[in-house]
Amino acid sequence: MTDDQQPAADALVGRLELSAPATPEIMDLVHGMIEHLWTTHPDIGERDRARFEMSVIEILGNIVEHAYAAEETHPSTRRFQIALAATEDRLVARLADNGLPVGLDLSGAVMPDELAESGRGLALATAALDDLGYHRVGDRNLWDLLCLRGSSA
Amino acid sequence: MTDDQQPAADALVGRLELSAPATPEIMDLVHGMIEHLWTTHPDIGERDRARFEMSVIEILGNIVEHAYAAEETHPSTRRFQIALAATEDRLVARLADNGLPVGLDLSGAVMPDELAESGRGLALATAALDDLGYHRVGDRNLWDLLCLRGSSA
Amino acid sequence: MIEFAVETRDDGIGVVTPQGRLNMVSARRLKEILSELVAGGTHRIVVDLGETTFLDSSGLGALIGGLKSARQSGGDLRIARVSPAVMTVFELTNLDRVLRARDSVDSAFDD
Amino acid sequence: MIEFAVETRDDGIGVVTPQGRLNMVSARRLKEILSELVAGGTHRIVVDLGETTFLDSSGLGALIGGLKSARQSGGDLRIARVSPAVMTVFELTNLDRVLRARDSVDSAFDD
Ligand SMILES: Nc1ncnc2c1ncn2[C@@H]1O[C@H](COP(=O)(O)OP(=O)(O)O)[C@@H](O)[C@H]1O
Ligand SMILES: Nc1ncnc2c1ncn2[C@@H]1O[C@H](COP(=O)(O)OP(=O)(O)O)[C@@H](O)[C@H]1O
Repeated sequence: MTDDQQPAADALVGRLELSAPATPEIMDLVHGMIEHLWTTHPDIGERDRARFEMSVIEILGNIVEHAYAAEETHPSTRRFQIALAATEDRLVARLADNGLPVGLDLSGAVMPDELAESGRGLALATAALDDLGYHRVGDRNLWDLLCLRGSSA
Repeated sequence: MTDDQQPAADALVGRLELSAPATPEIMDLVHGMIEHLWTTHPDIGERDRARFEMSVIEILGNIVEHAYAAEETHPSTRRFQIALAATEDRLVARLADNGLPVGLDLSGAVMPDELAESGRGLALATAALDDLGYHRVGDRNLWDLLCLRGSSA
Repeated sequence: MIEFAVETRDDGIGVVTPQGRLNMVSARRLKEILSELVAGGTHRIVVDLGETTFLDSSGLGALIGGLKSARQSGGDLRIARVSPAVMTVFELTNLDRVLRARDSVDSAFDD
Repeated sequence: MIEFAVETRDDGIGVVTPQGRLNMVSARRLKEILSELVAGGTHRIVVDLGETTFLDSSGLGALIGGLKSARQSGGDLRIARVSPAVMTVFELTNLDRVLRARDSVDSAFDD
């Protein structure tokens, strides 16, 4: 984990922020946001694009699938926020949701058995990112994703 | 103008909200948000879709083109917010920007000469919507767009 | 996202097909394409709107600009295959009379 | 947005081509398509990833699910035409060994 006191994604110039219902259907719109980021930053390399997009979608997919499962809230009140930004040396995303606190040890995210059909999301995001941070702040979960551009992660 | 004390777009359940730089390139992402609204509300009629999407894009286009023209802010600090929502009887949008106050009389928005190449945006949005409201609140412009579903506007 | 297919037919008529959304960004490109056609001697132009999924006032402006320069050169600009959604925009601006929608590209210059 | 092209060739091999993004939503449909193919007697399947612009862990899960049921029926599932972006996901999960990428659909069952 690096923690270098850089501003979070939701404080960066040029950031894109979306707030929307936490539903599977929203995925395509978030892919569209990421595509917009590539349009406005044509110099970002293909590997950085691939690992950033995949990690964002994994973390969002987990929110949609797991953050509300045991809760008794009405689906219409389940919302998430996402902020995305690119700077000269990094790609950052912050995802926030109003779901249950997550009792996970991220450092323990390991790839499951080769023939497992699920359970790879967090391990994949951890392997692809330079840093994945999780914090519970108030009644919200915050996920901070960092790709250092051109790093070997 | 109707003013029926319904909640604004940014207070409705299921709303989509985006905050982003006010640039021409952002248009496609807003089209994508509107498309997402149609995906999640397949029962909205074609004419309502057409007049709502066109009006949102006109008002956003004006923000991008006119709200900052005379100002000395750096382009990177020019941001807008958009909230979109559909209910059983209406489509609503609220756009907000940090540009200059607009000195416009919306009721005076009339179609220009047939062969004019510009100047139709506000008249078109006014004709297509059931209500278009403008307010200056603090240092922001707020535009409230209303389509009553199935109305003859 | 938009693409423009541009073709000059044997009878000298230019056919421009905007594929996607005609908004503020893409209207600029349509305006350039129409100017270049007219400047290059193609004075009769059909804009095939059959693959245009969205049109706003800047798209209308580009069409009117093309219409004027085509007419100034003794030609004309016609539109064809307009979808109901796009037709709404012509009707709301009363431009359905200035730019009458034709059913097909082939018949657009029949009258 | 995604489309799936599904085809059973003369030699009995099923070819599934996901066109677009394989994420949480579309992976469910891929899983169903693969199950139906195997249930219908097609035990050798090539998934042509040449038009797949995105893949995540749920897409991987659907492929592994298809691989297992194909093998249980005495067949196999192979992947072909993997782009560099999608290859990254196989490498990060070490699944590039379980699902070795083939250069073409036609040669996917040559060995
Ligand atoms: N946002 C979240 N909220 C609650 N639980 C989570 C969240 N993300 C992951 N988890 C838990 O961690 C487990 C592993 O997640 P992951 O590696 O993404 O695989 P999968 O989603 O396929 O199960 C999940 O099954 C879930 O129990
Ligand atoms: N958001 C805005 N901020 C400042 N001025 C505006 C705004 N929207 C419209 N205007 C003014 O109103 C005029 C008419 O706008 P419109 O009808 O949309 O046509 P056009 O944008 O083609 O000029 C603009 O030229 C501009 O001077």
